[in-house]
Order: sequence, then C-alpha cells, then structure tokens
Amino acid sequence: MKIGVFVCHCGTNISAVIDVQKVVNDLAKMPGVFAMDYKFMCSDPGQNMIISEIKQKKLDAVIVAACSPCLHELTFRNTLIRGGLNPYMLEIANIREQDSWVHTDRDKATEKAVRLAKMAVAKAKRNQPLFPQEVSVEKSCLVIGGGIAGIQAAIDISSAGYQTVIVEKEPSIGGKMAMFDKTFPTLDCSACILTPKMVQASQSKKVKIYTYSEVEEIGGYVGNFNARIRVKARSVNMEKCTGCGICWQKCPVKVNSEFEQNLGPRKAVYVPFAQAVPNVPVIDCVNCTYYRSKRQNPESKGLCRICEKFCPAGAIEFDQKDKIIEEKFGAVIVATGFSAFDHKVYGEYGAGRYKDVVTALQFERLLNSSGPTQGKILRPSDSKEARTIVFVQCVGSRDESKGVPYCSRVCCMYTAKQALLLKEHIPDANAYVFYIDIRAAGKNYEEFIERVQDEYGVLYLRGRVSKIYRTGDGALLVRGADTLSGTQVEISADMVVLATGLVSNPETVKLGQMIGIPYDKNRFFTESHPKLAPAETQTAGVFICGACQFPKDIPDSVAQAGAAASKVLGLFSQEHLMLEPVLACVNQKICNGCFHCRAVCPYNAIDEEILKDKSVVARVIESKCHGCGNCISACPVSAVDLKGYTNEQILEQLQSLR
Amino acid sequence: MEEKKEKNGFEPRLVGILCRWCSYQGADLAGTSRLKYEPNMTVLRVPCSARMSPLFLMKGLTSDIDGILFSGCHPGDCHYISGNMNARRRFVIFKKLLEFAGMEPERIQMSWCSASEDKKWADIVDSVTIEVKKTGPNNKFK
Amino acid sequence: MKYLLNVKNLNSEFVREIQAESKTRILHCYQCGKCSAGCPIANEMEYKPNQIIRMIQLGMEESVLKANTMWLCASCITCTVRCPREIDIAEIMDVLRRYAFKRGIFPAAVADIPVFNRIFLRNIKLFGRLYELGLIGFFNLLTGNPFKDVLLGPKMFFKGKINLIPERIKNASEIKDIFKRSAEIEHSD
Amino acid sequence: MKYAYYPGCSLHSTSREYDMSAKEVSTRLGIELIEAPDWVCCGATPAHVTMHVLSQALPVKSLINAKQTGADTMAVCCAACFSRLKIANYHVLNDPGKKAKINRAVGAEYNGEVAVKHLLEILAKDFGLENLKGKMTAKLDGLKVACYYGCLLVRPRKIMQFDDEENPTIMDAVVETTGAKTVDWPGKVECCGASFSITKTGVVLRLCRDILQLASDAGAECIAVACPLCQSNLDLRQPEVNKKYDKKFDMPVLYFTQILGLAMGIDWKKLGLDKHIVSPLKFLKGKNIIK
Repeated sequence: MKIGVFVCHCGTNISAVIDVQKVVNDLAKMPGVFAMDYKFMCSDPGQNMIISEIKQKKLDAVIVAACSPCLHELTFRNTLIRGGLNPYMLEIANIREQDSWVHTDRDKATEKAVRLAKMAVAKAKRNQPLFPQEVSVEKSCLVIGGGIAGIQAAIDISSAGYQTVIVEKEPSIGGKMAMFDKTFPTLDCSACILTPKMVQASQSKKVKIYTYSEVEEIGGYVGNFNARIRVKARSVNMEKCTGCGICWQKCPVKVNSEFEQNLGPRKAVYVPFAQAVPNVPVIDCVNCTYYRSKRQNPESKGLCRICEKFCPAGAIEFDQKDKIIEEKFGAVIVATGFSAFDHKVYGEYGAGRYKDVVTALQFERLLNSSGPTQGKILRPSDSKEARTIVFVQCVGSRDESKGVPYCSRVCCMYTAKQALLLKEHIPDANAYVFYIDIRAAGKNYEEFIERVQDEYGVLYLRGRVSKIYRTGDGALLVRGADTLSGTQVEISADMVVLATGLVSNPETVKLGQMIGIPYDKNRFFTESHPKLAPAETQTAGVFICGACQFPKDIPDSVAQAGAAASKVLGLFSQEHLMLEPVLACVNQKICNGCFHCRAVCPYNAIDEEILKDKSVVARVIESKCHGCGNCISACPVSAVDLKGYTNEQILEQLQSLR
Repeated sequence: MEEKKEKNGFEPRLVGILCRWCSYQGADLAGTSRLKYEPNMTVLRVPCSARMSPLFLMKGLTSDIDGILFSGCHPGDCHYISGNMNARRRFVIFKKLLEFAGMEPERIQMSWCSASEDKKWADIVDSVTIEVKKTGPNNKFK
Repeated sequence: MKYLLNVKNLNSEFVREIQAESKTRILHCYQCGKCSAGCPIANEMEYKPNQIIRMIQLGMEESVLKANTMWLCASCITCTVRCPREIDIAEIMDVLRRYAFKRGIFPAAVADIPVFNRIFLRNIKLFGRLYELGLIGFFNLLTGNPFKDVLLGPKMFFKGKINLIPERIKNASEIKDIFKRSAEIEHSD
Repeated sequence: MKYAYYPGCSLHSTSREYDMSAKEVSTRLGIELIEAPDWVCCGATPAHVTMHVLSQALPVKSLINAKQTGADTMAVCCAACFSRLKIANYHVLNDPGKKAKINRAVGAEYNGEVAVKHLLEILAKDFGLENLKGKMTAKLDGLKVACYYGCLLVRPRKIMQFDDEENPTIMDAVVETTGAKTVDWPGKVECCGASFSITKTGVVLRLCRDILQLASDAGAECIAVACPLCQSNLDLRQPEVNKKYDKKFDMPVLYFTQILGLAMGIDWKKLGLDKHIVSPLKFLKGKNIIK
C-alpha cells in the first residue's frame, strides 16, 4: 500500500512553529510512504498537486497534515475523488489548531506533528474504501396532530404538490386554537383565522385527514417509513352523513363537553364544535344509551337508537369497527401539541374543589360568544355575573415543587388578553393580575401589556398567590402579596382564573420511543440542535413543530411548521438519498447473539437475524444507524465494528505512538 | 529510553481520545483562541465517547503510553443522545479494575468538555500532563 | 449622597454561611413572594419573609439580624411547603435565630421572645419537663408585665390544669449533661 | 396492640383532659399505652430556634427511654411533640453527620429504631376505621364538627408523612366514625400562633379569630383538635377574642379523643369535659349527647 503525506505550511501558521521539512523527512523514512510539503495545500495548485501525485505515484491513501478536519476534510475528500480515489481513503493530521497554534517550543511541536502524521498513516494503512448507500424516497408526508401547527405544515407541503396525511386523535382537526376566543396581541378572533385553514386543508386534493385516529406503529427509516394508523369507529358513516345535526338534536343523553372544558353539555352523539372539520359526528360509546344497554345485555336489540331512527341519510352504523390503515411515508412531522396543566396538585388553590376557580382554557370558553354562556362572564357555581376577577399567573409554570420548573411562555400574554377582554365585556369589572415577572418578548407584545395596564386599568400585583379559599358568603378569598410595596394582599373575588401552564402531551413518551425522538426531562421533544436545527430531530426524516417541542404561541408554532415543511420539501426534492457510510457492521460468524449492542443503541438500529443454523445474531439496519460506535464498545466478542473507525484502525493508531 | 526512566525531565507520552462533536471541537477552539498548553498529548478522533472501548485503554497502557484521557460531551449534550453516559459507566468500571490491578489512577482519566470550552481543554491537558509527570513513566505492564 | 446599599457594608459571606447551615438554596429564590403572601404573621414583621431572603442574598447581615422578622416567625412552615423553589424558609428563620442567639443580637422590640425561650429552656434543664407556672411567672417578671394573663391563672388552676409543684424526672442530672454537651458541640461548629 | 406513650408536658398540666380521654379511649379499644419511663420535654420551639443539636437531642433521649417499654412504636398525642420527635428521628435516619452529633450530645447510641406515630394514625391505620366504627355505641348523629389540624401535624410533608398538607382528612375520617358530620372548611391547616400565646398574645388573638370565624361560617358547632397548643389558644383565648373583636363566639374546642369517648359512652367527667374554658357541657346536653 502506497501512502502520500502532504504537509501544509499554511502560510506561516504552521511553519512558524513547526519544522515542516523535518516532518516531511521523518515521514518519508516510513516504508511505503511518500511525503512532500506545500505553502497552501487547500489552494487550487495545492489540490492539483495532490491529484497529480496520486496519479503519478499510484497512491492508495492520502494524509493531509494541515488544519482541523472540521475545516477541510470535505475539500480534500473531493480532491481524492478527482484524483480517482475513494474519498474515505483520506486522513487528516491536525497540526494547526492542535499543534502549531497551541505550542511554542519548536522541537516539541515538531515532534508532536510527526506523531500526529504517523498516527494518521497508521490508520490509513487499514482504511477501506467506503460507499455511501443510496435509498429511494416515498414522496408522501405523515403529519401527526391536527392542530394549527400540523394543519399549517400539511398545507405547506401539499401546496408544493406532495401528498400529506394528517392523523388527529380528536373527532375534528383544529386543536387547542379552536377553543380560544381572541388571539393576542391583535385580538383577531381565533376561529376566524383558523377555520379557513381547516377548510383549506380538508378541501385540498393532496391532503388526507384521518380524525378520531391514532398512529399505532411506525417503522422504517428516512424516505421509507411504514405507519400503521388506527381509525377508530365513529359509529357514523362518513360518506353518508351530511352533517345536518338532527342526530345530536334528538339524542337524549347529555354529558359534559370536553371542548367546553366541562362548562357546557354535549350529547352522546356529537361534533365537538360547530365549525368542526369534518362536520361528521361521533358516538361516544361510553355514555351512549344503546352501547351501555348492549354492554349489559349483549343479546338484546339495544335501547334508544333514536339517532338511527331520525337520521335522514341512514348514516348511523352501530356495528362499525375500528379500521387499520397501513401506509408508506417518506417523512414524518410530529405536531402533537401540549396539554393544559392540571391544577389538582395545587392544594392551596383548592385542588379543583372550588367551581369558581377556573382554568385559563375554561375562561376562554366563557369569553367566547359561541361558548357555553354565549360570551357572558357567568361564574360556574351560580351563573351570576362575575364582577371581580383575580388572575393568578404561573400556575404550573416556574414551579419546581410541582414538577414544572420551566416558563410556559404564553401565560403572561394570554392573561393580559383575558383581562382586557373581561374589561371589554364588563367595563366596570375589577381585574387583578398576580404575576412574578411579565414576559412579553414578542412583536407588539410589550405594547399590548401597556395598553392593558394603562387604558384598561387592570391592576397588576407582583407576587404569587399563597392560598385561595371560599368564604361563608360564597366569594373566593385570594391571599397574595405585592412584593413591590412589601404588603400582603387579600382580595375577595367572584371568580379566580388560574393561568395554567403548558405541559407535554401524555402520549409524548410513547410516541417518542416509537419514532425515535428523544424528549427532555419535562417530556418535550428534543430538537436536533437548539439553534441551528430547531425543526429537525435526531432521527433523519422525522421533524417536529409546535408546542410538542416546547410551549409556543401561535405565530411561533406556525413559523416552525413552515420550517418543518420546508425540510420535508428539501427531502422530497431528491430522487435518492445518500447516507453516510460510517456505520456499524456485524461479523455474524463471531456474533453470539447476546444483543448487548441492541441494549445500548439509541436508534433501534439493531435487528435480529436467524441464520441457516437457526442461531440468532445481530444485524445492523444501516438506514437507521448513525455511526456512534456505542454497540462496538458494548460487544463482548468484538463482532461489531464501525466502518471508518474500526478497532483495527484505532489500535494501529495507538500502536504508532510507541 | 534510559532518559525516560528519570523522573526529572520526564516527558510523558499521552493520548487523548476525543469525541468529534464536543471535545475535539473544544480542542480546535483552544487553537483558534491561541491558548497555550503542554505538547505531550496526541489526539485521536472518534465519533462519540461511546466508541471508546476498554480495549483502547489496554492497548494504550501496554504500548508505552503513560496516560490516556477520554473526553466527551457533557451529560445531556451527547450528539448520539446518551453515548457519553454509556461511556462513563464503562470507564468507571474499567478504571476500577485497572486500579485493582495496580495501575495508578492518574494515568486513566475522563472529562467532559464542550465545543465552547477552549480554556477548559487547555486546563485539562495541563493538569493531566502534570499529574502523569508526577506519577512517572508507565512500566506496570512491562 | 448616601446610598443605603453600599458594597462596603455588605457581607458577601453571609449568604454562604446561612446557606450552608440551613442546607437550602437561598440564591435560588426568585422573589415570587408566596412565602410572604401566606405568612400568618407577616403583617407584624418589619421585613416580609421574601425581603429577608433578598437581604440575605445581598449580604445585608446587620439589617437582617436587627429585624424582628425571624423572632416573629411562628414556625408554622407554611412558607416552606408552598415555596415553588423548594427553599426551606422556616429553616432559614431557625438558622437566623440561632445565628443571632450565638452572637447575642436581639432587637429590642421583640426582646421578650428570646427571654421566653431562655426561661423555657432553663426550666427543662432544671426539671426535665416544663413547669408552666414557673415559666409564665418568671417570664412576666423579666419582661416587666407581672400581671399579664393573671386573670387566666385562677381559672386554669381551679380546672386542675396548673401544677403548683413542678414535675421532675428521676435523672435530671442526665438532662443537664445533654444541655452541656449540646452547647459544646454547637460551640465547636 | 402495645405502644410506648409520650404524653408531653402539656398533657400533664394544661391539657390534662387530652391525656385522660386518650387513655380512656385507648383502654376501651384494647390499645395499650405504656408511658415512656422518665420521658423528657421535647424542647418545643424554644429549643429549635436556639440550639440545633439540643433540639434533636432532647427528643432522642425520650425515644431511647421508650425502648425500655419493649414497644417499637411511640404513640404521641401532642402535635408539637409529635413534630419534634418525628423530625429528630428523620435526621437520625437520614443525616449521618447530624446523627453522630446527636448521639454524642445524648451520650448513647440511637439509630432511629423507635417509630413515632400520632394517635390519629394509630386509630385510623393500625386499628382501622371500620373496627373503630364498630366500637361506637352512642351515635353522635347531628353533631357538626370542624376538624382543625393546625401546622405541625402535616408540615412539612417530606418529614411528617402524615396526610395531605393543604387538605388533610384523617381526623375527619376518625371523627366521622362516631356518626358526627365534619364540615369541609378552609381553616384546617391555618396557624393559631402556637408558641406566641404568651409572648405575642395579640397575634394569637387575631389568628384565633380568623380560625373561629372560618369554622362558624362553615356551620360547625364545635372544633375538634389534636394538639394541646391549638386547643389552649382557641379555647383559653376565646373570651379575649370576643372582647377584642366584638364577637360572640361560643365554640367548644374538643380533643378528638373526647368526641370518640362520648360516642363510646364514656362518662364525660372521665373525659375531662369539665376542664374547658368554653364549656361544652350545655351544648352537649342540648344535643342530648350527655345527660
């Protein structure tokens, strides 16, 4: 094997400290090694020199002793390709950042340069040509979650001409945004800006929407994911139903509506809200009289069946079963959103025992003119108009003792908005806001807070509330403090609104493990890089957007959805994908099937394979492997190795230091 | 060889096995910042600290190397999710074993160093160099 | 111009000392004020509990020790259990009292509280158990209110609630030894 | 069922009726309470605000003495003593450094081998609510009780491990075995001012007024307590509260053991019901609970 060593002066960056000539001489003494130096190896003449030497000297591998591989590894790999060599036959000896720039003693630095170059030679001797693998791309995207982020991503991808599938677990798309009354800081009506998007998505030929559905399994790898989707039985035929609404008008069963946050009723057959997409009801099997009677007596004909009787389209199908759909996707966008914090752990605020202590989401519904009170601020306990309302911020945010140490980012703004809307509904109402810090970092946000305080006269008190309890007259006594004046504050209120924080969706962990997206200690998905890759994940081909990554407001969610969509489009614009060849591989003759490798693999890239002799051995799923090498260190019999960083190569490098 | 046996003026041979995402880039940054540190350590680049097999320790310590440093990303920062934690577990166990076999603990070290910690990198190299210098040449496995 | 907060008057070691002794992270406090909001006695305090924490953070040793706050703390622990940052404020108050006790610093306005504590403990040192009549009597004498609660005395006495003679335990000398050794250990810390 | 018993100073003087009723009830239930020989005052608040080691050493001394009874658990009635004993045990079990100091101060080796339980826990958990219900002979139907827990039983939860720190229910459950009805009220864990009864009486009066007001707003006819400090503040200071704040509270403050005793048909004199400042006798006669 013939190896060429090219030592760079880098002007004087290297040669000022290192005796380049001595490095060349020392290396040239090694058997099978040719060495030379040049002023600027990365320049065109430098590269051309390498190319001509490769061809003339018939080199098998190349060492460039120069700057850090982080800078010019790719440059020189291309040089090798141009010289007719496999790009992975290149090794770099970093004699600038880690030698000439950090040492002053010429002899010692030169000696170190020689060691570094010799180590590179030792490795290169064992280098093998590596070839990037090529995979095809299925040009269809799965979007999990049909809130504003998911809808936006689906619209963006479909408008570029690619197929998109939204899977939403609720009966309608729209997510949390559909529940809001108005949006800060512009006070646009939430439904007015969301509903057109929902309709646009549902009418697009390129978007398929599965509501009341869940993703049960995802396998495969970038460009080639397989998903199994369970479409739950709606008990209503989606093709036949016209959405006329007779069924839910006639249904005699009333239960609390989840969409109305338990403040209003819905029927057992229902659409969650008037603008639902699709406008097709579902039957809630738990509460429906028919299903309950059937559970008690499976032989009977079943009671009630009023909806079936009245449906003019004959769309009620009690015997409908869940449907399983299997589809292939090239990319996945996860947009599963958040859950509202459950304030039951706040014993000091009544732990949910006081009806008039409501959550922010409940207050949104009370403000909403299509909500349970038609937009009147009536307190839930006795339906009297609430004239004094206390807003308590940071409930389930910035509270380590309750397991939520982070700031939920949106509560300061939505509380200000709710206080403002309260003042618009009832101008002489008293609104008090207990806050710790006002975080209004967004376009026109600070100005909005200012308006709420100055124009609307909402009184802000700086301090956390310690206790809320009901007094004899039915009012709520709020005990707080104003740390700025150093006084305790006691307010007798008609209603208290808790600015409940945003917590991760309960399905995050399950979904993350299934698809291979890591999550942080607060169970939010972790992006691939916090600054430079905010919509990507560790798993190639899987992207995230919206509040499943961290609490976000609507504009940020929409922006991130666009970013995720553009990454998907970038992927779909390629016919084939080239995957980095630094991958693990198993020598199945040695493998003893202990699967320690699988236990440490963070990417589920190890599979079982049954050989002809019935023995079970490990196999690397190359498309899933990221090449970290964890499995190699875990293997007790050295059956696994990492291409490009084999045990042999590294041991040879260590040996060279002798 | 004879010179090396003397404690005074003993220049240890050290090898640093660094993950390419954090520690190696931290070492690069030390260069870009023109920090100065001891020249005894030769750096070997691997994808992740999890690639650092106990085999390398054995090989190094039997190959006339006086000290080995493993360095990876800080806990939670691993490019490969949790490789650094696996590495640490392996390292702790194997180090104990080597100490049991009589190897001086100063020869086998591990650190976390991020891509932005240029000063820390320089400090690590200096402290490892000084400690191994104090310990003297490695002839345990001869 | 005189600045009330002058770095020269601050003791930057103070927060570390109190933090180490109370084993709670005082620097972690973000001043939400929940402790003061729920404190049953904050009304009577010169500085509210959150202000005391802030003053410790800043190193205002003198002002903290001269304030009546810690002496008025009833040790009801409401602040600690509700603190979002899991700071043991009640323990900090205890540590401050012990810190002041060691140095003999007692603000005049609440001087009777440490007096009460002292008599209470002397009582136990003598008898091993509390002797209420002696406690209240001595306390009233020392604080110059000899007739305080005097109306309650007969009521309680006739209900059989006050012992005229103190209860003693058999090995009262053991208790004296415990007091002595505890004091030695505290002193050596 | 055998327990070492720690009455504490108050139960031997100002709160004799708590001691009497606790013993009467236990005897009826077959729960044997053996007084820990030569028990020492727990040191209460004055100890832990002055000398840290002493405040742990005094309770530990009593715990060591309790070993002589042969029982592995010490029953405590006073919430303040309960808190001090439990905290001392917690430090001995969880902080080796503190343990060494405490043992040095006490001059003996103690490793936390005696568990500390409040009588409420013993009744609700060890004896069992159903069993307790079976022992009630005279049902107290129609009696509306506000159970007042105060501070030290429940706080801090990490150490006390007693019940929910904001809305405890264990005393309510125990009292309800008598057929009495407990009210849901927000004053359960408010502070009565405890040790300031003598030094800062004004504070105690204000706090007691709030508690009495909350209880009467909730429709309670009497307050049940498990702590002699709470009892003496609410009972002893009630006339002063009425005077200072122009109120007409006439709210008997009973130990939960007294309520249990009444429902077991124990003579009211044996329960010390004549020892209260706000006498419950007329009220109980009116309810036909006592003759």
